[in-house]
Amino acid sequence: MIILNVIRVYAGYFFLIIGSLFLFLGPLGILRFPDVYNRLQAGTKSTTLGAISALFGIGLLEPGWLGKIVILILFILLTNPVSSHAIGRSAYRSKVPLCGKSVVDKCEEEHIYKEAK
Amino acid sequence: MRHIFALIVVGTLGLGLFYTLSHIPFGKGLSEVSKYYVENAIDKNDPHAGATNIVTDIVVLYRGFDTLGEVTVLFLAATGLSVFFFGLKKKEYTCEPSLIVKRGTGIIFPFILLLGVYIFVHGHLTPGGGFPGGVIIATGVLLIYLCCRDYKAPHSLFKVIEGSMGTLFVIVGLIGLIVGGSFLFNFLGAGKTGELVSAGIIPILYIVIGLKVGAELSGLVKDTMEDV
Amino acid sequence: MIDYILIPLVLVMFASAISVIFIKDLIVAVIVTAVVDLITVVLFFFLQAPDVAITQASIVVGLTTFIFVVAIMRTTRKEEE
Amino acid sequence: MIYYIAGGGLFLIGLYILLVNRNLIKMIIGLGFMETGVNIIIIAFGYVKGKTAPILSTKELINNRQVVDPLPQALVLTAIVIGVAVTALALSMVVSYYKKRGSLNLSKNKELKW
Repeated sequence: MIILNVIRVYAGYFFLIIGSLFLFLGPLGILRFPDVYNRLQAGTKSTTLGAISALFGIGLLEPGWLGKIVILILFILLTNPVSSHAIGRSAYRSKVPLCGKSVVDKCEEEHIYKEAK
Repeated sequence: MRHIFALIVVGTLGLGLFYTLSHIPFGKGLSEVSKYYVENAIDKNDPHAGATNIVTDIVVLYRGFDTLGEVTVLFLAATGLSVFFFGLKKKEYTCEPSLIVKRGTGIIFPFILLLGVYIFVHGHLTPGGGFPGGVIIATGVLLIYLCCRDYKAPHSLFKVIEGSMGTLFVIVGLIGLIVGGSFLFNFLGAGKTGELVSAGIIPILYIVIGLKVGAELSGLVKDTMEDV
Repeated sequence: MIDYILIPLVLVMFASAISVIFIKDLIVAVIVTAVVDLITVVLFFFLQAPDVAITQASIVVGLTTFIFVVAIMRTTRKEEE
Repeated sequence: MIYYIAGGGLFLIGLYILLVNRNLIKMIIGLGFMETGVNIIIIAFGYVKGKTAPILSTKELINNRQVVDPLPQALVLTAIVIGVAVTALALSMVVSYYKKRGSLNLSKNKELKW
């Protein structure tokens, strides 16, 4: 029983470290990447994973909070991709240019936003 | 020239502020009035007490008349805003929102309403109250407006809720005047501390305030987002 | 002890507030204002006032920003000299 | 102590924005900063070191009553709501002014000078 508790605590610390690492890498990507779409990628994906694993680590350290934390994780999974999708779509519709090194533009290829360009 | 003048004014005022604030001790004891509030917070014999949250106790019971005036000021501001915005054309949107945003909003919207209602129903037990709850409900209505261009909010329903809730506030106060001798008297008693149905008229008044503020600000959102 | 942790937060708040003077795009200025108000929410929370923090977070950061954005939509976005 | 500095500094920055800028929306932003700074100072007056928030949720708190001052929090709760009402009304007046003049810049209005 004690060994199970020790494993739980160390797994909690591990998830916390993973979460804070990804939360650190997200703003770094926002600083380093060239245009809006790449920055959106860095800002959304890394913060989603970072927040989820940090919350899960806290839930492992304090097992009483695990129910609430599952609800929080579901909420983040629901809202974060939707909002970043809305930002990226509106940026494309308002003709924010892609960076010069981009090789593919699927939206233009499939003529989805033909009138926007 | 203007910058130099502004810097002189701000610097003088800053020195005065620094001098004054350095003479006020930080983190010392309570004032006399607050001692009365804190010591009589959960007291079975005092009709003015009962809520676990002392701030709610002060806002709704000790200063209930002030809260009535506050609600009135918010109502006047919303009315003034809709008067000034009347007849202005809004911008034409060129595209429809995508499917993902629409479905996501459809899933999220009931939970936003639930959160708002939770915040103002539990106002006497946990932090929160009528005003944040009402604003969160209005935020849900705003989300619906952002994702559906053709949505028309039921404006007459908002008006009916707002007016009837305002009347109900005054009626609760008048019942207190008849029963206990003062406006907004807590005629239901303190009840058992820590339960949902306790603290007398505080939950009733916070539900009234929350619905009124929510309907008011939803009407404001409707006025600003639609062609009037 | 907690006061020293708050010093960088307060410095960020002052920098954002001062940068409102130099920003010419009014939408960006409003977003920076929301950042300043969000930092004050943290200050209220550390001052043991959760009631005020929740009210500030919902009313000032949410509603006021919305009203500012609507007003800028009805007027101009750029600040002219 | 950092709270006094934060509140006072925010008040002074808001006053500076109000004095320097001639754009109406930025002036209203400065007004909001002044209001928020004053709120922080008032809340900081009621803070007592080592005590918790004024919510009597546990048995220990009900017996001891070791809480911070609840009165400034109640006052600031009112002030925030009034502040958003003032801001909304001022912005609607700005929109009305823009409809009449076609500019947000206050120094382009020559009729106020004498």
